[in-house]
Amino acid sequence: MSILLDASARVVVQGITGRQGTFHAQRMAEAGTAVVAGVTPGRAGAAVDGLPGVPVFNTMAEAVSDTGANAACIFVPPPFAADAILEDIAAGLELIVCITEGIPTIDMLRVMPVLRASSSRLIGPNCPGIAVPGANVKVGIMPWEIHAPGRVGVVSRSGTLTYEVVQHLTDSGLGQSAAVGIGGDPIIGTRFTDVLELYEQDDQTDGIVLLGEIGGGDEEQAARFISERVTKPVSAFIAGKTAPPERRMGHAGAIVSGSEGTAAGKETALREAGVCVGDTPREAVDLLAAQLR
Amino acid sequence: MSILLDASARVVVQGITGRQGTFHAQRMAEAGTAVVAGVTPGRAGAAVDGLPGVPVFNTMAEAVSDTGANAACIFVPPPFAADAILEDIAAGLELIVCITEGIPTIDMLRVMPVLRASSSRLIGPNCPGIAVPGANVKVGIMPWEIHAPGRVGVVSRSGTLTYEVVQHLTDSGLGQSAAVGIGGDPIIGTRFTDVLELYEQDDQTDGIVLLGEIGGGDEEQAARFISERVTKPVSAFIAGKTAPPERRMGHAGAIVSGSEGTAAGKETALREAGVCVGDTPREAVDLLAAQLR
Amino acid sequence: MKVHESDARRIFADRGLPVPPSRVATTPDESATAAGEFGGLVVVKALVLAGGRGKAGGVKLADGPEAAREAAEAILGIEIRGERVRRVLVAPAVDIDREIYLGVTIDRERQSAVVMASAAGGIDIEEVAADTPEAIQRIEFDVARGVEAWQARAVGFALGLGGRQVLDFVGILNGLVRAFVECDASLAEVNPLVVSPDGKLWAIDAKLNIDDNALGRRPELEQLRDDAAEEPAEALARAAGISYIKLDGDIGCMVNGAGLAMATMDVVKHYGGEPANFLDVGGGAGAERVSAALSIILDDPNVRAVFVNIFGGITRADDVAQGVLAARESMPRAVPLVVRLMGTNEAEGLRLLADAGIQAERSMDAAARLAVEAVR
Amino acid sequence: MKVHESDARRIFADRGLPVPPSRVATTPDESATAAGEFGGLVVVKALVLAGGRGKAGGVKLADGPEAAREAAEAILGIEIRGERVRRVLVAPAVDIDREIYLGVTIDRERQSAVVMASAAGGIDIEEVAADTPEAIQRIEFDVARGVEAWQARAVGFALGLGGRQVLDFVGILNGLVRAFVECDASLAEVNPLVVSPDGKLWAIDAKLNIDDNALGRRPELEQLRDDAAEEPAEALARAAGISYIKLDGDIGCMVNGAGLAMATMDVVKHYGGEPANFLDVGGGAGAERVSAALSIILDDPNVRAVFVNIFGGITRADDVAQGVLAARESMPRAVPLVVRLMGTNEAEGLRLLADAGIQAERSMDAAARLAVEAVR
Repeated sequence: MSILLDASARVVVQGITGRQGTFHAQRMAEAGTAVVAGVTPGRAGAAVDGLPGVPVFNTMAEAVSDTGANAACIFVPPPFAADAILEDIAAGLELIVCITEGIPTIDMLRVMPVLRASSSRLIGPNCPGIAVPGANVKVGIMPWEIHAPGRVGVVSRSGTLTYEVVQHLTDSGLGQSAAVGIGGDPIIGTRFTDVLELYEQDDQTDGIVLLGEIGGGDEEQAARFISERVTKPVSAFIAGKTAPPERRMGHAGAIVSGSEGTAAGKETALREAGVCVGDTPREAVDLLAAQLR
Repeated sequence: MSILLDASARVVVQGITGRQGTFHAQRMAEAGTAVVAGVTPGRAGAAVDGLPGVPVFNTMAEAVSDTGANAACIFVPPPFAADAILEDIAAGLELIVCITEGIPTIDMLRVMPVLRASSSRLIGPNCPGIAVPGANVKVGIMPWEIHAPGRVGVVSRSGTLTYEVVQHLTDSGLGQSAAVGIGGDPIIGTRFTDVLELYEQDDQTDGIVLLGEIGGGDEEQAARFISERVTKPVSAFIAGKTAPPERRMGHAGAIVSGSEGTAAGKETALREAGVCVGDTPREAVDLLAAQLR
Repeated sequence: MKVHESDARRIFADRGLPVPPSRVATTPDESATAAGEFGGLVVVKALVLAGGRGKAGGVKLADGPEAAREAAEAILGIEIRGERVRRVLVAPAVDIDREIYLGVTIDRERQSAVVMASAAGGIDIEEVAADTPEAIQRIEFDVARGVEAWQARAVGFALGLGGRQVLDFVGILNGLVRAFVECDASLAEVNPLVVSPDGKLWAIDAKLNIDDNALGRRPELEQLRDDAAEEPAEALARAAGISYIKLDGDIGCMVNGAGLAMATMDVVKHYGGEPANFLDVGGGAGAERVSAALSIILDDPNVRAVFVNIFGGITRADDVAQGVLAARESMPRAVPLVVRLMGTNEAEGLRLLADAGIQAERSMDAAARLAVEAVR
Repeated sequence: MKVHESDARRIFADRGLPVPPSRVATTPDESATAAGEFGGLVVVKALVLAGGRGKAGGVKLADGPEAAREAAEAILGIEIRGERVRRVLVAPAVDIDREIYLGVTIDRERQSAVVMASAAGGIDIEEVAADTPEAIQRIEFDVARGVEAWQARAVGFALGLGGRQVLDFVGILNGLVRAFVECDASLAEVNPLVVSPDGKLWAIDAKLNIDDNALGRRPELEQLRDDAAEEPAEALARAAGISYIKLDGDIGCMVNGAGLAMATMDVVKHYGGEPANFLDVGGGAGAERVSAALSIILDDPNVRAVFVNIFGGITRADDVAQGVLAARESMPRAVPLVVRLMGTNEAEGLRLLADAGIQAERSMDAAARLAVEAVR
C-alpha cells in the first residue's frame, strides 16, 4: 500500500478537452495511471487527442456511473473550479486533485463545509498533485521522469519546489514512496498534518521531507504534530528566508505578518520538534539521507 | 415514560419579558413545568412578573450554563424566531418548542439543514406545544385544565382543534398520554410520522387521534406510515371538507391544489390505512373510544 | 400573495432572465400602440391573478396594431374566475420550437426548497407530475447556498439542451432561484421557458407568489399587491390581521385558529347548516380584533346568525368576551348570536358574557346545532 | 489588493455601517474647505495603502479650516513606507468613550472565515491576539450563511455593550460580513469601532483588502486599484500575469512557482549573492510571458546577471526556451544569462537552447553558484 493513491485509482480528468487537460491526461496515462474518462460540459462524446477510448462526458455523475471512476483531476479554469470540486463530492469520488491555480478564496470557503461533511479527500487546489512511483501512478502535473520508487515521503506547499526535492531524492538514490503537493492557497483540502499522519502509518515510508514556505502557521502546526505523533525521521526546507517582510510573494499563503509566519519562526518550531532543517532544498535531502543511512 | 417530554424537562422561555411570554411562562409553571429561566436579549437580570427566582439572561448559552436547561419554549416575534431556534440548537437543547406564528418560510428553510445536523428536536413553529398530563408538564400555550392523564396520544397540525379533541377525550374519560401540536406551517421540525412512531413505541399510549387539515400531503404520508408501522388503533379528523378548492384558509399549509391535499383524498388514504375517520372532531374521539373499549 | 405577471417579468428580468419586452395597456388604443411599437406578431394577455387565463379566453395572438386593439377589446372587461380584467399585457410573440417548464417552490414532503424542470413545459406541470413524475427533473437546495452550477448544468443536459444553451440555462435557473429567495417567494415559475427556432431561450411567462409571512420585511413587494383583485371584505380583514373568506351560506363563523375554523364550518354543515364564511381571528386576538371580525361578518347581508367558537390558548377568553360585547353594542343589525367559549381565562370570559345576558355553550356540537336552528 | 480608506468607507457605509461623512482632498485648500463644511474638530488622514500611518505622522486632528489646511500641508507629499501621500481624507472627529476592534478575515489554521472582535480596539489587534488571546471574541462562519444574529448578539454582550447598542452592533457586524463576502475580501476591518459618550457606535476607520484571485469577477473593485501606489514594474508584471517584487540585489531571478522562486532567492543568498527580485512567471507560462518577464527583470538597472530557474510541470520547458531565446534577441543590454531548465518537455527545451548556444544547467545549486560568480 502507498498513501492516498494506488493502482486501483480510476481517474476522470475534468477539463480534459482544454490544452492543459489533454496534455496532462496523456502524461498521466503514460505514467501508468488509469485515465478512464474526461468531463467537459457540452463536449460529451468528443475525442481526446492521443487518448483513444477515453470517453468525454457532460457531467461527473455520468462519468462515474459509466466507468466506475473513483478519482478526479481538475484542470478547469479558476471561476469554475470550486464548482467542479462540489460536483466531484456529490458524485462520491474518493480522491479529488485540484490543479487549478487562482480560485477565489470565498469559493473554497463555500466548498469546505460540504467537503467536511463528505467522505471525499481533496488535494489542493493550486497544487501539483500526487505521484506514487512504486505503483506507476500519478494524478497531477509533476514531470514523471524525475521520480523513482523509494522509501521517502515528500509533502510540500509548493509545486516546483517539490520537483526540485524529488529530483534530489532520485539523484541521491533514495527515491520516493510518494510525493504530495498540498497546494499553496490559504484554504486547502489536505494539510501537512493529514499527510504526515498518512506517512507515519505507511509501511513503505521510512522518512519524510517537508517543504514549507513563509506565511500562515501550517509549518508550526506540523511541528507540533511531528513532536507528538511522528516517529519517523523528518527533514524540512522553508522557502522565503530572503523575502522581505509584509510583502506578498505570489502565493496567497505567503504573506509574512507580525510575529507569525516568518521563515525563522517556522525553522525554530520544526527544529524544536526534532526536524532537521536544511538551508537549501538539497541540504534538506542530504540531512534526511544521513539519518536514513 | 411519556413521549418528547417528562418531569426532567428544564425549560427556558425565550421572549419571557413579553406579554405572551410572561403569561404562558406563569401558566406552564402552574401546570408543574420546571421553568428555570428566561431569555430576552438586553433584559438580563430583569424580574419576571409572578415568577420570582426565574432569572432572565441575554443569551441562551448563559441560560443553559447557569441553569442546566434542556428545553426551550419560543415566544419571540416572527422576524426573530428562526434565529432563536438556531440559538437553541447551538446551545445544545434537546427540545425546542416554537409557538411563534408567521415565521417567513425561507427563514425556516435556513434552519432545516442546521436542525437536521443536530440532535435537537424542534416542535413547531406555529404550534400550541406539548402537554403530558400524567407527568404534570406542558411546554406551550394549551389551556392546562382541559387535560386529564390517560392513554390516548393526540397529534395535530392545528392548535385550537387540538384543544377541542383534548376536551372530548377528557369529557369521555379517556384522557391523554400526551397531546402534541406539530404546527400548521409548510416547514416544521416534527411531523405526523415522527410523533406516530413515538406513540407506537410508547407503553403509556393505547390509541392515537390524528388531526389533519386540507393542504399538503402530510396526512397521506401519515396514512402510509400507519399502514406499515403502527399497530395501535388510530382515529382521525380532517378539517376543511367544506372549504372551497384553491382558497387559502389562513394556514400557510392549507392550500388545496390539484389532486393532492383535498379532505376527501386524505380521508380515503387514512381509511385505506385502517384509520377510523370521524365527520366531526367529537366523532373521531367516539370512534377511538369504541375501539379501545 | 400573488404578483401580477407584469411585475414578475420585471423581477425576473432584473435577475438576468431573458424576458421579452412588454407593455401594460388599460385600453384597446394603448394595446394597439404597444403592438405598433413592437411590430410583428404580439400576444395580448389578461393581467389577472387568477389562473386558467388561456382557457377563459384571456390570451390572444394579434398580428399588428388593429388586431391587438381587437384582442384587447375582447379581453378587457371580461371576468376570469370572478376577477374582472382591467389591464392587458402586450408583448412580442416568440417563435416556439420547444417549451420547457421551470419552477422553484417548496417541497413540503421533503421539507426543502426545490427546483423543478421538465421538457414537457407549457401545460399543467401538476398533470405531468401526476402522470409521468420521472419526466420532472428536481433539485432540492439549501436556500442559504442556492443551486450549484453543476446541478443546474446536469438538469440542462437532461432537458436535452446543447452546450451553449446549458450555459444560458444555468444563468436562468440561478436568476429564478435568486428571485425565489430574495423575494421570499412560495413559487417562482417560468412556464413555458421557450426555445426559439434559432436556439435562444425566452421566459415568455412569469409567475411569482410571495410568502405572506414575509411581506413585513419586503415593503417593496407589499406595494405590488392588487387590492382591486381581492374581495373588499377580505382586504379589510387582512388589514386587521384576520383571515376571512366569504362563502355562500347564512351562518357567520368567528373562530380562533384555522384548523378549528375549518372544523367549525364542517360541523355547521354536518348539522345541516351553511357557513357564510371562513374566519380565523388569529392567535392572541384581543377585544378589538374580535370586535372587527364581528363587523366584517355582519357586513355580509346573507348572514342570519353568528356562531362564535373560541377555544382559547394563546387567545384569552376574557379578551374575546369583551370584544363580543363591544361589537354587540354597535351591531348594525340584530342577528342571533351563539357563543361557545372555552380555554384560557374561561371563567372570567364566561362571567363577562353572563353579566351581559349571554349564556355561552361549552360544546361545539351543541352550539353548531343552535346556530343551525337559529336560521331555520 | 488593498483598497483606499475612502473607498472602504463607502463600501462599508453602503452596507449600513455608521461611517461618519468624509471628503478626499488633494490640496491644503480643499482640506480647509472640507473642514469648514463639517465644522468643529476634524481628522486629516493620509490616504495611503501602507499601514502605520499614525506613527508616520499621517494622521492629525485639526480644529477648524486653518488647522485642517496646516495639517494637510504637513501630510501631503510625505512618504509613508515608500508611498508618497497625494491625497488626504478629511472627516469630522468623533468623541471617543471606548474603542472596539472588529474584523472579518480568513483563519488559515481553522480553514474558515472568522469574525474577530475585541473590547481592546484602537491598537494593534495582533498584539492583543499574541498577549491576551482570550480578549478576542471569535465567530467562525460559513460564508454561504453569514453570521447568525444570535452569534453577533453574544459577541456584542461579551464586549460589554448594552441592549440598544447590541442591536446596532448586530447590524454593523452583518454589514461588515456582507462587505467581506460580497467584495471577495481577505480582510474587512473597522479599527476602531468607537462608542461615543452618547452611546452611539461609529466606524471611524475602514480597511478592506481584496482577494486578488477574485478581481476578475469584481470589475468594480478592480477599478479601485491605485496604480500610483504600486511600483511601476510590479504593475506591469501583474498585467502580464507575473508576480514580481523588486529587491535590492544584482542577480535577477526568473522562476516558475512561488515556492521555488523564494527557494531560488534563498539559494542565491546562500552562495553569497544578492537577488535583485522575486519573480514567479506563474503556472503554464508560455513563451510570451517568459519573454515579458525577462524584459521586466532587465529594466532594473541594478541587474548584472540573470538566473533563469525553471522546473517544468504545467509549465513546459520548450515554451520557456522559446521565450528565453525571443527575449535574448531583444535584450536592451547584455548581461550574463544562467539557465537551469528541467521537467516537462525538458529534452526539447534543452535542444532549443543548445541550438542557440546556451548550455543549460541541471542543478539549481550549480546554477546559483554560476550566477553569483558572474557578478563578482
